[in-house]
Amino acid sequence: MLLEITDLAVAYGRIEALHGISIQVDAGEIVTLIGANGAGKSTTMRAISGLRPASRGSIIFDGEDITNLRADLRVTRGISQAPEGRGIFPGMSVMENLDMGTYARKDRRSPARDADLERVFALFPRLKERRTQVAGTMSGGEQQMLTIGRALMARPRLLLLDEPSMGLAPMLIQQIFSIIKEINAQGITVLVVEQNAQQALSIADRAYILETGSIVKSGQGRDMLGDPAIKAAYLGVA
Amino acid sequence: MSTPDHPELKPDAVEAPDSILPDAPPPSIDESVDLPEPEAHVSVGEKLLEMRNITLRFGGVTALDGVDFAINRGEILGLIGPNGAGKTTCFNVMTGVYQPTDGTVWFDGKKLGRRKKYQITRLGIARTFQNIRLFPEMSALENVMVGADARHKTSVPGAVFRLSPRHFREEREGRERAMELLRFVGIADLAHAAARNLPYGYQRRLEIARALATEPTLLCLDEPAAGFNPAEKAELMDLIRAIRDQGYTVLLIEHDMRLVMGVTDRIVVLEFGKKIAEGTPAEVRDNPAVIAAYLGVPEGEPTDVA
Amino acid sequence: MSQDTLTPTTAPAAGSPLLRVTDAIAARREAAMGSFRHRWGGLPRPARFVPAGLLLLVLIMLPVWDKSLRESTGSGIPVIGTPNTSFSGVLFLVGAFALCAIGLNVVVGFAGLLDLGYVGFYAIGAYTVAVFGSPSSDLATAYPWLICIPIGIALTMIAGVILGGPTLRLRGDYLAIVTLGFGEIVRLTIVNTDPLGNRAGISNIPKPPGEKSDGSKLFGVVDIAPFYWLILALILLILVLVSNLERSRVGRAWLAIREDEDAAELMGVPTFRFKLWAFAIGAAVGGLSGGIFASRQGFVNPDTFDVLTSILFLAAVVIGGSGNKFGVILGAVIVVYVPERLRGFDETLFAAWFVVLVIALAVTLISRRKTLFATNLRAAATLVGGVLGFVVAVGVGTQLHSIVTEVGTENPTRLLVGAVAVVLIVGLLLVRLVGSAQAEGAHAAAIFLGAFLTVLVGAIAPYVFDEIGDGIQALRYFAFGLALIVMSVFRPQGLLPSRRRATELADRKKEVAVGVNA
Amino acid sequence: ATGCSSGGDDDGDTTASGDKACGLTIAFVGAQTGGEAALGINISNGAQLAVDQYNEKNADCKVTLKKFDSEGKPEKASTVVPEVVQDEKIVGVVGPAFSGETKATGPTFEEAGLPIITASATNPALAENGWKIFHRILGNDAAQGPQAALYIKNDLKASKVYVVDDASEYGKGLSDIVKKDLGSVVVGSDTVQDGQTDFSAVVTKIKSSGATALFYGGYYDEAGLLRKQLTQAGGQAITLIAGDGVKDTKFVDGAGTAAAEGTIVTCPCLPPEKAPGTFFEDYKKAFNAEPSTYSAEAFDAATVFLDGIADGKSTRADMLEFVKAYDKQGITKQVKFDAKGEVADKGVWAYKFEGGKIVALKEIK
Amino acid sequence: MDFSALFDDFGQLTATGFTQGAIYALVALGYTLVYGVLRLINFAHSEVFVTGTFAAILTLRLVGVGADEAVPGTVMVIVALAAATVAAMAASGATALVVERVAYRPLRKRNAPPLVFLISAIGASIAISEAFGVFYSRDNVPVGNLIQPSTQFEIFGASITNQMILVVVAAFGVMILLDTIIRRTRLGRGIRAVAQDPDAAALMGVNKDRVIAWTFVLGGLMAGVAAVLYDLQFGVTKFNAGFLLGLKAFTAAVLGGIGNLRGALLGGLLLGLIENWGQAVIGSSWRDVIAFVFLILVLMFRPTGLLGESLGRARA
Ligand SMILES: Nc1ncnc2c1ncn2[C@@H]1O[C@H](COP(=O)(O)OP(=O)(O)OP(=O)(O)O)[C@@H](O)[C@H]1O
Ligand SMILES: Nc1ncnc2c1ncn2[C@@H]1O[C@H](COP(=O)(O)OP(=O)(O)OP(=O)(O)O)[C@@H](O)[C@H]1O
Ligand SMILES: [Mg+2]
Ligand SMILES: [Mg+2]
Repeated sequence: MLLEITDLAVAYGRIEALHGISIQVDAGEIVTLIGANGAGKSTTMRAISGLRPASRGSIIFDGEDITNLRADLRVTRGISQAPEGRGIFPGMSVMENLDMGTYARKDRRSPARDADLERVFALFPRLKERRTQVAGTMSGGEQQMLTIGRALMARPRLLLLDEPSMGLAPMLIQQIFSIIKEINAQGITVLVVEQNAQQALSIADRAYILETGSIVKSGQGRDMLGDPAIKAAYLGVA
Repeated sequence: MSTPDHPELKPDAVEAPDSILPDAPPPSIDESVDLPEPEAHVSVGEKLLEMRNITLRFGGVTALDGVDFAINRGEILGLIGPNGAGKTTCFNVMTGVYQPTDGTVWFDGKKLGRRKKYQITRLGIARTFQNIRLFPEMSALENVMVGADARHKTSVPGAVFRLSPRHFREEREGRERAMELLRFVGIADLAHAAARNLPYGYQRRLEIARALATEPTLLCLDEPAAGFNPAEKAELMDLIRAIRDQGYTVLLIEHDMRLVMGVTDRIVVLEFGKKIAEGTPAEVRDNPAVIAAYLGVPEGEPTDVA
Repeated sequence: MSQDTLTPTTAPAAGSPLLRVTDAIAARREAAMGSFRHRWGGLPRPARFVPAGLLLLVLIMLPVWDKSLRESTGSGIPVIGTPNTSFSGVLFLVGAFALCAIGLNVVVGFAGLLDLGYVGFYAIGAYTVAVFGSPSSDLATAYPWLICIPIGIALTMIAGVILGGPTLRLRGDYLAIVTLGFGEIVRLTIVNTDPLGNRAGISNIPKPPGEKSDGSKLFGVVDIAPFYWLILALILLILVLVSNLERSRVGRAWLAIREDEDAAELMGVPTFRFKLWAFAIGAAVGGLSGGIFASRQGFVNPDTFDVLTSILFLAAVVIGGSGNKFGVILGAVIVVYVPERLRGFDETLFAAWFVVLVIALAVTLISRRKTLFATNLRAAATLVGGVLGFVVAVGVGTQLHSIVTEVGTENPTRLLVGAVAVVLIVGLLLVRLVGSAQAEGAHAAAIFLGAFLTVLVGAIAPYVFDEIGDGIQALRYFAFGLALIVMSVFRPQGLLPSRRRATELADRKKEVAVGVNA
Repeated sequence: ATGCSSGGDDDGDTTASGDKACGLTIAFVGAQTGGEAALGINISNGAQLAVDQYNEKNADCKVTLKKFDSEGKPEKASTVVPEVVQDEKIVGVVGPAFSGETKATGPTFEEAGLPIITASATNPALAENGWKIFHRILGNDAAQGPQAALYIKNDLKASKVYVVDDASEYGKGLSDIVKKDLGSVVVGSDTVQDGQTDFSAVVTKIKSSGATALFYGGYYDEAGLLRKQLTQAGGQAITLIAGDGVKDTKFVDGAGTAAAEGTIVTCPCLPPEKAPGTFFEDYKKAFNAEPSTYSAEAFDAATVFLDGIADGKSTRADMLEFVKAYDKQGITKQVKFDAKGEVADKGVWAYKFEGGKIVALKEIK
Repeated sequence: MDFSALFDDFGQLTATGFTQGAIYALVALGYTLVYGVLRLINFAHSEVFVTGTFAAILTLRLVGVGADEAVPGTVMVIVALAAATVAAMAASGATALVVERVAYRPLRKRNAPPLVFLISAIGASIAISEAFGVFYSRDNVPVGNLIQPSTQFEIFGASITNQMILVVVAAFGVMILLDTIIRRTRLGRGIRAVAQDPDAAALMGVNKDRVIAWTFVLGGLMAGVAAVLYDLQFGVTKFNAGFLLGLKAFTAAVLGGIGNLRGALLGGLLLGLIENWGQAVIGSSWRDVIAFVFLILVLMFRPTGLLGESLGRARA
């Protein structure tokens, strides 16, 4: 088991957003987390990447308890998050942004880094074309690619994607999901949060459903797609 | 509460996505609220806003390139296009955030020209934002009252010394109207909660209420469904329809095709700052240019990224 | 993501043990305050007026009380009276600052505009009264006071508009430096302009009319109390007017501007015009305060209106609780009164400080809504622990005191360093302990530490500082600087935060550079 | 005056003589903290020394010196002074130290009838307010200015003089008088800012004006820096002449010994080493520093009141009368006040910085 | 108004203004660095600088360069200068670090509103400056005689002294170094990343606290260099010397576009020049008025300073 979350609670001030959730992610899996607005998906992601402290429970990554570890140290352990919305550095060029991805790597001057760069460029040719463009002037979709590419440059073992398809045009959405599969095929474990539940469930090995801060259901992705209750609530199929 | 035509809005149909306020009711639209009629009473179908040959350049980037389209009174017009096509920029031109490099915007028979942003709002264009921009520390009610204040006239000395009865009348009316609107979008129970503490979906509703409070003729919604799940989107569709039914004209930017196709009367498609198509949802859906640029092939090979 | 920077980190884990303690205390007091506010708001109107009226009465009576005590016992009001300076004079200065703080609060607290040059308006108000009112000014119009004050208000308002016009389009910190520059420009212009008296200043500034029953002037130079009452009355008046504004369309517009200027404009708020109004109103209040100040003093010179004064105005607003009218008055009290109070140190002050500490902690304990029994037990434990701590501390302090006295002032610096080291070590140990111990232990420890520290400092300080400067006075501003830091850390939201600010979290929303296209 | 016993006659071990007033207080009003504290402390130390010496001799009947900190600011002073005048034990005030605060608080002292002797506020206008309580134990700027001009003309024989002031009431007043008296030899003038450290623009202007002498009206802080930068800039040699505000060895700290060399200061004060008695050594011993500007004047001012107390003057009215009638040799001069409260002996001396020390040259006549 | 002074001495005024501007610029860098990262006017930076001036003076005394000694030999000058510089940089850097730890970090941890940082900073500024005043001296503190200024060459009627050359060359050198650090090194990238988006930076493995601390230290080190140059240039320091200089340096930073390193340089130099030219025309006592009026004029036309902001975020 790569990631094991037990009874995790997270609070914003006096408001508890997560009431003790438990999630497991095995190495090599794609796991998706779906739920309504404000259910606590992003909060979960932030807790895993260390941007929000846990008020209860534990997060164990690869056998090590990282519950109280600083965010930047988690990156060193191999957790990389592509945050919700625009998480790019708008004033840096595309190349500089990608280089930021290697910030915590020990081998950031080695050929391995160059190989990773090639891999990202292979996944997103558009980034290669625009490598000198200032990231802030890129379109929403390109920024999203950059966010994902940058997370990959960290050579993570666990990739956290928070709503990678938000605000993207329909055509790009399809692309993003095939890219996630591709990334996973290269051996990276992926935990993805999506509103586009249909697509997410169809690529995921397993899925968790989050409602108002608690896990209400979990299971195989394909099974969930067929679940009528889930269909009604999250797939918009009446 | 909810009317029979909108079964999705029954309280038990949706889970309340709310962990802060466990006993808050799920969002529901109270259509018994009678919104004040928009100011101009001209028959439906006449042109309300016209973008005439609008061009906008930022340095080297041409964000809008001779865009021409019109919004008719009383319709819901969809504005779609790939990322970076210039949709939000269109909103920004209409609301005075940007001055077009070339071309004119006509609204309600007047040129917008170099009017200030707040003057345009007072003319009757209101909007919401792609990234929510509420006044986070103010309560929901106050947020809406700020919108309503756009129509109020109490001067600063008047407010300091409280000499004129108008001040009291306006305060009372503004409050009542704001409550009404909150009821309309279904969050009246949260009127006194700070906007920042509202769940995401409610914040979007609050933005719509605030925009409506300015008594606009034209309401512009920028990706109101971003980050909503399909069930929530369906609910939003009903809200938008209800707004139109009250006599407002609506301009909608949205990437969710089910929502766009389901709710709009007409659609304008932009790509690279140019209009590439315009027509009914059905026409646009089948337009090969739109499919190539935007919709993509239903299930299949990756197309070039816009 | 940005959302996170908007959130409070009251969750555990972050920060040092000390921070954790202060956080815990703050959170608890917050809860107490919240419930206080709730209960207070729930009271019927008349019931709310009674304590307010009583407070006002006490405020009015302060100088009288001080005077009569002085006549009978030779020293002023214990604990709060100010040594080595006139109590009613200090009260007046506090009032003048409070008035400025109220005005500045309109600009900073309501409209969210950072103004570091507010003293410029204060100066313009003061100088208008001086130039128009004084027979010895170059203008020599010698208008009576009642005419000078309105002229002063009008001129400062105009100055506000003149400053605001070209600069209000600037954002945040750019506005701050420009306003700071404005304040300096005003001061230096006075310094360099002959008709304004240069640095020599202008004297013979008129005083308000009025006579006492014995025919002497009501507003004199020795008895400052009438000026204090005058400024108190003006504060009340301005408070009413400002509250009117706050609870109106204008107040809402200011808040909206503060929260998100672009969005406000797009919602139909003429942001520029309202910002200008905020500036003008703030300026007018500052001008009024300056005018009264000038006539109280009878003399003005530009040195009074330096950057530091501007900063103190701002400190009053922020420390008191930006956005809360009463908070900023409290801020003015702290900024003006505390350094004045520190002109002398005595046992009554220690004792009072200590009593306040114990009571505050007991109250916060009580306010935790537990069972009555447990609550009382805790409060009692705190009180007993506190008293014990005090006794021990006084014992140690007295002992040290006599040692110091015996050793004399041979090498006071070394003694001080030693003492500070001891306190630090004890303190660190206690804090470590507190980090893990139960809340009661924490309180007792905090009380002990606090009492120990104060008594110790009180015991040694006079001997040490006799050498360095002249008594504790010399350290006033050093202590004041430290106090600013401590207060910022301890209560970032201000002493009496506005309802909004109470919940407000670090709101450095990322300004979206242009427009609303985020 | 009757019963005017000199302090030296009284030995501490004898019982209090009947005509001494006991338990009285002399107040000092001036800066003790803040940016202006240095000068204020010079003065309060001088007064302190006088009081300490008095108490040593009269251990049975001590006088207290109470220091009131005005921070040199009129608004603080005008808050402090009502407190001073309300303390009935206070029969005399040394100070206020600066002209501004004196201007602001004069009416208050006047109303309370509390005699004040300032040892440092030299603005001439102060004596023109008709305050009966006002006394000044040193010559004012009006007395000093013409003498400074005289020295520049007669002794330095400078044909081109540049005049700079610091915009302060004192500095501007003094240099205006000098400018007027010098007339056409003045080739240019400028005003610098309080607290300024970079004088490059002024230096450039002075140099290119061809002046060989510079009169500076202001205090030693800025003067020292100006002097140093003037020297560093090279070019023609320029002699600096300044008023008493510069007469302080701290001037050398700013200028450096080399640059300070030869600087002339005028002062309506007697050279301290010329002071009779052991003032210089006593001061050094008591405060671990050499007496500085106005320390000796403050000593004299305090001595006036102490003499009054020794003479049994225990009310302000008596004290005021005593001060008005006072006529005795102090350490700086013969102390005697005229009707306006100005000291009668306004002898202005020229001093010169030599090897970092201030050396008296001569009395300017 | 006296334009003749400006024309007659234009060269000299320019040279001295440039020197003064170089010092402004060095101090301005500290403001700009911290502002760029934290969006915070570090009001205590002026005292960070003052600490450096004192450290340098005391070190000089320690190595035997007193105010009353003669100018030492060349080797000694270099040794003493190096020692003073190291000491000043260390002292300023340490002060900056302490200020960050004591006055800012606790506030950051509690997400205090920005205005509170300002007050805390002002508190730190008052406390440090008063500490020097109370515990050391309220008077001018002279610097040892280290360099005898002498004119090296004349250009356009301006005599350029060795001291001016030293100040300007050192200022530029240090600035180029800093610019390189920010642009080329990993720490620099970290600083820029935190400046643009602290949370995203954390997600890249950037230790925010360490980067912020380093930012303060870097600013402090610059201030240390500035302090030595200041000591050399003016030969004296004072407990409150930082106030006016800090104000000017901050003005310079804003003038150039706060958050922009090159802007700080440009702003500093420009301010030095404008002040000197302006003083020649309308008198030295208007010096600050000239500076601020110039600032206001510039901001009216370029609301984000001459070069705009860049360290933090370039426009999207
Ligand atoms: N910064 C914040 N301060 C206070 N409450 C917050 C904050 N961010 C989120 N919350 C609350 O925490 C809960 C969970 O929010 P979260 O962002 O994790 O939801 P989500 O599932 O990601 O929703 P979405 O689909 O909108 O992204 C919500 O109720 C939200 O209102
Ligand atoms: N202020 C600006 N400066 C420079 N370029 C800009 C600016 N604003 C927008 N652009 C560019 O204009 C183009 C149109 O942007 P716009 O935001 O209108 O797209 P959009 O259609 O709303 O896209 P999305 O679906 O991602 O919201 C983009 O290429 C963008 O980079
Ligand atoms: Mg989310
Ligand atoms: Mg858009």
